[in-house]
Amino acid sequence: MNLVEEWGITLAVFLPLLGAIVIVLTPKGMESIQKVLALAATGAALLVGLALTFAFEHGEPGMQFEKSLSWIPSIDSNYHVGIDGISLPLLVLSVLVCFLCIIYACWHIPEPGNAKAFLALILLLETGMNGSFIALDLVLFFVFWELVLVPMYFLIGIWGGENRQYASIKFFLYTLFGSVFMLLGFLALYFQSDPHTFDMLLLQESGVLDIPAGLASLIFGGLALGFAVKVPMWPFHTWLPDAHTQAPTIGSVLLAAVLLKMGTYGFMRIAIPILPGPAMQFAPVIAVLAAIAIVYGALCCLAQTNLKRMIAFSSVGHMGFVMLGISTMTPEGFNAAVFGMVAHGVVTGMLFFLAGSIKERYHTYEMPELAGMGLKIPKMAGLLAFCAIASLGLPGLAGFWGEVMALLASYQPLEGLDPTIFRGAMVVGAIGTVLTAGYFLWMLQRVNMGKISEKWKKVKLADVETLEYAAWLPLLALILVLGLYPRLIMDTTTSSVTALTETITGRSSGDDAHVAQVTDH
Amino acid sequence: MVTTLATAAEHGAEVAASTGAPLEMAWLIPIIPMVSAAVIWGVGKRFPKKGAEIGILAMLAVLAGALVVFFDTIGHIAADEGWHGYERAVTWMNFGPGTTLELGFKVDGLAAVLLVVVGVVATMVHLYASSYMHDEVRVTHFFASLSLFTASMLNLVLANNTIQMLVGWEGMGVCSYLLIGHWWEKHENSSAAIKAFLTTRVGDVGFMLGIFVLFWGAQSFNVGVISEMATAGDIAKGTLTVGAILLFCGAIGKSAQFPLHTWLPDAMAGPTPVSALIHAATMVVAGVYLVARMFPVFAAAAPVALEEVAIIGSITMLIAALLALVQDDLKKVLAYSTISQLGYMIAGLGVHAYTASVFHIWTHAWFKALLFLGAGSVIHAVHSNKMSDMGGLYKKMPVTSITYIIGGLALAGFPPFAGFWSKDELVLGAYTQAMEGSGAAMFTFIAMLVTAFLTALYVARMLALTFFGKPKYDEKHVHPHESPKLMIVPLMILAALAVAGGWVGLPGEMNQFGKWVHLPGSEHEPFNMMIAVVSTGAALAGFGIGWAIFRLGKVKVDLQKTALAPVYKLLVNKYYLDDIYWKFIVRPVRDRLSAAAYWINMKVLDGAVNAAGIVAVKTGDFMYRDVDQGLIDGGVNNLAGLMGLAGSKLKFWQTGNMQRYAAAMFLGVAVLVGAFVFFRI
Amino acid sequence: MPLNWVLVLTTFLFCVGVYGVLARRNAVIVLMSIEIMLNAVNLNLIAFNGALEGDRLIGQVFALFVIAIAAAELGVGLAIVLLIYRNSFTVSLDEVNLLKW
Amino acid sequence: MQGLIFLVVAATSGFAAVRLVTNKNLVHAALYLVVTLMGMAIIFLLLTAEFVAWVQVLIYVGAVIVLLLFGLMLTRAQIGKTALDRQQRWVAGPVALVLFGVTAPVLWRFFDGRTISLDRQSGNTEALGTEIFTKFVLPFEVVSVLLLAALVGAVFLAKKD
Repeated sequence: MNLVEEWGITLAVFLPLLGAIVIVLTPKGMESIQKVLALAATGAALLVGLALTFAFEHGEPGMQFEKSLSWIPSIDSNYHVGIDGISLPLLVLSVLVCFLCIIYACWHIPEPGNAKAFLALILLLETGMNGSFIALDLVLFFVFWELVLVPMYFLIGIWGGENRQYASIKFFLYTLFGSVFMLLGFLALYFQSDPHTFDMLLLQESGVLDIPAGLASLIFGGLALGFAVKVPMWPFHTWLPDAHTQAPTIGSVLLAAVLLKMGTYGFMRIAIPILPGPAMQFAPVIAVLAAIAIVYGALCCLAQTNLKRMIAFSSVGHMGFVMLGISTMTPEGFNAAVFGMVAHGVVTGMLFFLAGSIKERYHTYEMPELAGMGLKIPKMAGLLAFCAIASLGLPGLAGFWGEVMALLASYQPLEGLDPTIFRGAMVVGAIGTVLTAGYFLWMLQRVNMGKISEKWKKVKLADVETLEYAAWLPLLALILVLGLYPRLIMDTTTSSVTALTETITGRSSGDDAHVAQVTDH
Repeated sequence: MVTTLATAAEHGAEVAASTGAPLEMAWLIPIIPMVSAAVIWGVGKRFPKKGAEIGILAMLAVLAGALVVFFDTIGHIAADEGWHGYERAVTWMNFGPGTTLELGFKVDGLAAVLLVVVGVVATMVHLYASSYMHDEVRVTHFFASLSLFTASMLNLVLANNTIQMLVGWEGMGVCSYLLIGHWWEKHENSSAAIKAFLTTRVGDVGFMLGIFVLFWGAQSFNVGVISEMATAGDIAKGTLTVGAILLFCGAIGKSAQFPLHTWLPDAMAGPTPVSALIHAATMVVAGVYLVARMFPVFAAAAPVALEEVAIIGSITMLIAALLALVQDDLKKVLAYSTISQLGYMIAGLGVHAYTASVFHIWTHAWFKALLFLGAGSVIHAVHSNKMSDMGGLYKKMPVTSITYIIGGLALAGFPPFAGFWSKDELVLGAYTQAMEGSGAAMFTFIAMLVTAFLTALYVARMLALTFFGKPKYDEKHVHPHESPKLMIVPLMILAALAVAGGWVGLPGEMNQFGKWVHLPGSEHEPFNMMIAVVSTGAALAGFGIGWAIFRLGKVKVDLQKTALAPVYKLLVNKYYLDDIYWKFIVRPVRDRLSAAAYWINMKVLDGAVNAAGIVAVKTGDFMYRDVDQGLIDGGVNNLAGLMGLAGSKLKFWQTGNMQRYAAAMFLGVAVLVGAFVFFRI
Repeated sequence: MPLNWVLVLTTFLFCVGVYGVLARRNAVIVLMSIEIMLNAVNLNLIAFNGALEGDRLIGQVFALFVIAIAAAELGVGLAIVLLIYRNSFTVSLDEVNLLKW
Repeated sequence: MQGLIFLVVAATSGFAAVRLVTNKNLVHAALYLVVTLMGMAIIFLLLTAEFVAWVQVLIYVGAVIVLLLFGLMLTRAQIGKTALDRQQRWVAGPVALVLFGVTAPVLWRFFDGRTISLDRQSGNTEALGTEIFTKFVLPFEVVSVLLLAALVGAVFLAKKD
């Protein structure tokens, strides 16, 4: 256990990298060996993640398994890592989804092949993603954050769909554009703090208390822009449908399940606790944008005929719920956000898997051509229906709690925020749930139901295969388990998000009475 | 926090004080069908009847459990007048530091009555369906969904908190969706399923928001806590009113009240057993149950919230009864009749007739389930839904006919059938309130009497057209015969209940039901002979006129040719509500608004991104080609030339020539250095 | 010797190199121009090394490194030019537009 | 005296550099490069950097020029008077002038009054060697690896497959 506590999170991050290096060293063409290596690396990371979960003191608000090693002494940047109740679920989600993606890759490597490069890039991607969730140093965070871009760029650009060049460059430049502002924000934080530091926890405690309000808002704006592009918040979302649609199945799954969460995580780990004052100022804006995103995403989904693109747009709406939860600044809202992130990762990741497997069979994402899938491949259709229903927020399945808690929290945002705006956002978001149900049901009607089109009547298609089941069953089980037993996540997060809210109230007003009121529901 | 937790604790202690063993196990009742649903989905296909037998077994277990719980409950009630019920809960999760959500169950008279209703009807429907659906496609899925539906309904009934109710509520919604769309090869059926889900979901938004409002008012999801605080006046009246009205929106959707009632007739696209179970006896009364469960909130929010409830219910019962008059589809007659009867229950709650409304749930379940199953038997025999294809079936299928007629008479409200007793109490409740000077109650009272008349009228029409007169079906090809035993037996059991089910609520000291389901503050009115006579008179008049028109042919009325033609047209078109929703809400949102949003996405937002990218990439070239070469060096010869130049140059902005890029770079460096030094930025 | 003199010379040489890089179409000449720019930089390093009056010779060490790297760069650069020439029979930069996408 | 030599050499190499980038004959351009580089070597000597100066002569005037001439010959560029300009003069000229116009005054103003001390009597090769092989030994090794890599890369690129 000591190994886990001391080096667990480091292992979770760098085991995949090690795997990637080993895979690169293997000769070309030995696909099965490369697959086994990739499975071993991600599986080891998953085991470490599970061990961490068991070693973790659930219910403790602070950082655990902290580790700080000197890294770049000249700017006082350290290899400082640690996890708390907010990062643990995301880390576990990341290692799990990566492992399942590798299983799926064993079933099928997309065109134009080259398993070696494909697997190595996924492993590299996993390192970046895991690293982002554990970094407690801004420079370290930034390195991991940017590390994610490169493999994803190649995954889209090489193994993507017809329009992959455009999508990959757009993805890369857009996110890079956002991270430039984020980096400027980091540098500003460094120079404004006294003593100069990149350490998130130090910055949170004492770092930037006395900076002028205008500058603080500016810094927050920069950070928020960087994170918002990644989330993506409306109106910075336009890279997402293209990237999702063009990416290979595994790329879409990882994008949806983990990458988007880095943005929302950034808000909760960096932007809000370090700059709570500006966060309170910006919260109504975020809430309004989130409400817009919910309805807007749903409307755009209604306009789609392409299955995968529709799922991509649904992410805009779902991340809107997450952002709505964050904007309330209450423990309920933050809980909703973390839960929503995990649920969205599981459900939408699963939907992308399904879309990919459907494409493997039908060679198209166009819904009219898929009609009658329920007759052709009933198991696949059943899974699609299950995931669609989970995604539209049916109670008892994973998608529900994030949405309902976000809406619940926005009825009563943190003291100091204007409840009227948030209640308006709540109503709009609630209407969004109807639209969400609408597009998913119409999708099911067009895809699953109806009669089989002439083109496919005579063709025999394979239903869900064993390896696909292997990759999907954990996710399907999670959808159900999270829906029925939400404590699985809540017990871990609640104390941490409560501490987060206390940071905000303690820092933005400096008044202890507020803290007492907020916690005293 | 401290106060509310203490309240919850006291509350729990109080209700837990007087308990017996059977009640402690009540939580198992919803678990049984849930497990059975999972089993059917998993391995049901391998069974000889494709999973039906598992469902039936589970339902029998549910029924047994429900009866045990029921009798235990009434035993408690008999022993102790002030018994509030039994409640147990575990923590489901903590939303935040002080916001706890429980997973629990609560058994009191109301829940016990509903348990019996669900248990009996579900069992009958399963038995019936195992024969009715025998040769159909996807039988396994059918029975799994039925089981899951039953689990959701039972969960709703037993839930001790609002969120758990929402879970059951939405679970029923999705099962209803799956079952309405059972024959989804046909587009109409899947569309009806979607319509049902979305329409009720509109109401659910209100329900959900109502839960939130009440939660922040009471700091609890617990039904008991909310009710107590509402009654004690611990929640602001404004909050209560908003919360109650929002909750009622949920009931409007689920119980198919005006203006969201339009989904229920379309839901008849599903198999008939589904209509009997879900769209007559159980799911659609969930809205009524919700209002009854949260009645202290509504009562505390009176008069606004309650009057709204009464008026909506009254409008619904009237317009639906009128619609039932002109339907040709047997199931649609029953569907509108269901809407109308639900209006009765809702309006009854609105006029404080709490016990009477729940009593009507109880009686309505028996005769309406009976009518639907009977209709299924008829449809099975003549292979058509339309009454214009039936007639004279009395001789061919006597058992179905007799049971059906019993159901019809119970629906029309003739003594001593079940429907009479509950309807009479409802009318009496409205009358009492009206006499106290409530305008809304007066409206309700009149609406109830008119509806009683109309109900009897369409029942007469339905019975006459279906079972009497000359056969209208194609006698060469269709040979109606009595249905198999498995379908007949449930009919007979339900018929017995439709006759005798109301006798538990006989007026006066005999009234057991009033003791089972009782809410302090909504007292039971003593029997009033005048009201009973008036309402029975209305029903008799309606039935007489109907029988005269449709059976005996004494009065010839051709609605389409008299002055009533516009009315007829209005009714046939269902008040154009469907058209309005379709044309002004669904189509604009689904097709146009979404297209507009997508257009904005692609042209404005995405366009801006792309434009920014292009501009950034090509500014350097623009400076050279168009400013330097185009304007200064080349000069502008004429406007047309400029246009052409611009067009052609725009195309070649990007030359890929690295020297030009390098030039731009060096120039940039020079400019930056200059700026830094000379302007000391 | 005044530092200014040397600085003006190096700036001049550097700008001449820039001009050559930008204006000439022959890749080999462009490479020569780059050498001139590098040399200007070297001269700068040495001049500052002298002007800053330290005991150490860091500027000269850097100049040596620059020379070494310039040699490497030139080797690779010429190899690329040869490669381009072999593929397209030209070394004119206006006919080489690999950066266009 | 040193100032005078500097001015003369500077003028010569500056002129040669300008001719290099403007003349039309490729071989002449290479010869002008020799002049420029030799001038630079002389200035290095003037500034008491004799080791660097000799390295300059050996590597640049010796090796690099030869390499460039080989390059010219191997690419069979038109040797003789051909239009070597890209008609880009009007971009390149202003850019270079602006760069000079901006940078030179800035440097002049900032470093006005500083002088380069030329009073070292003995050679400094030993000091330079000490510097490289003590403080800069790692970069030195890295550079050697770089050279090796460049060598391999150049061979790989230029070899005919």
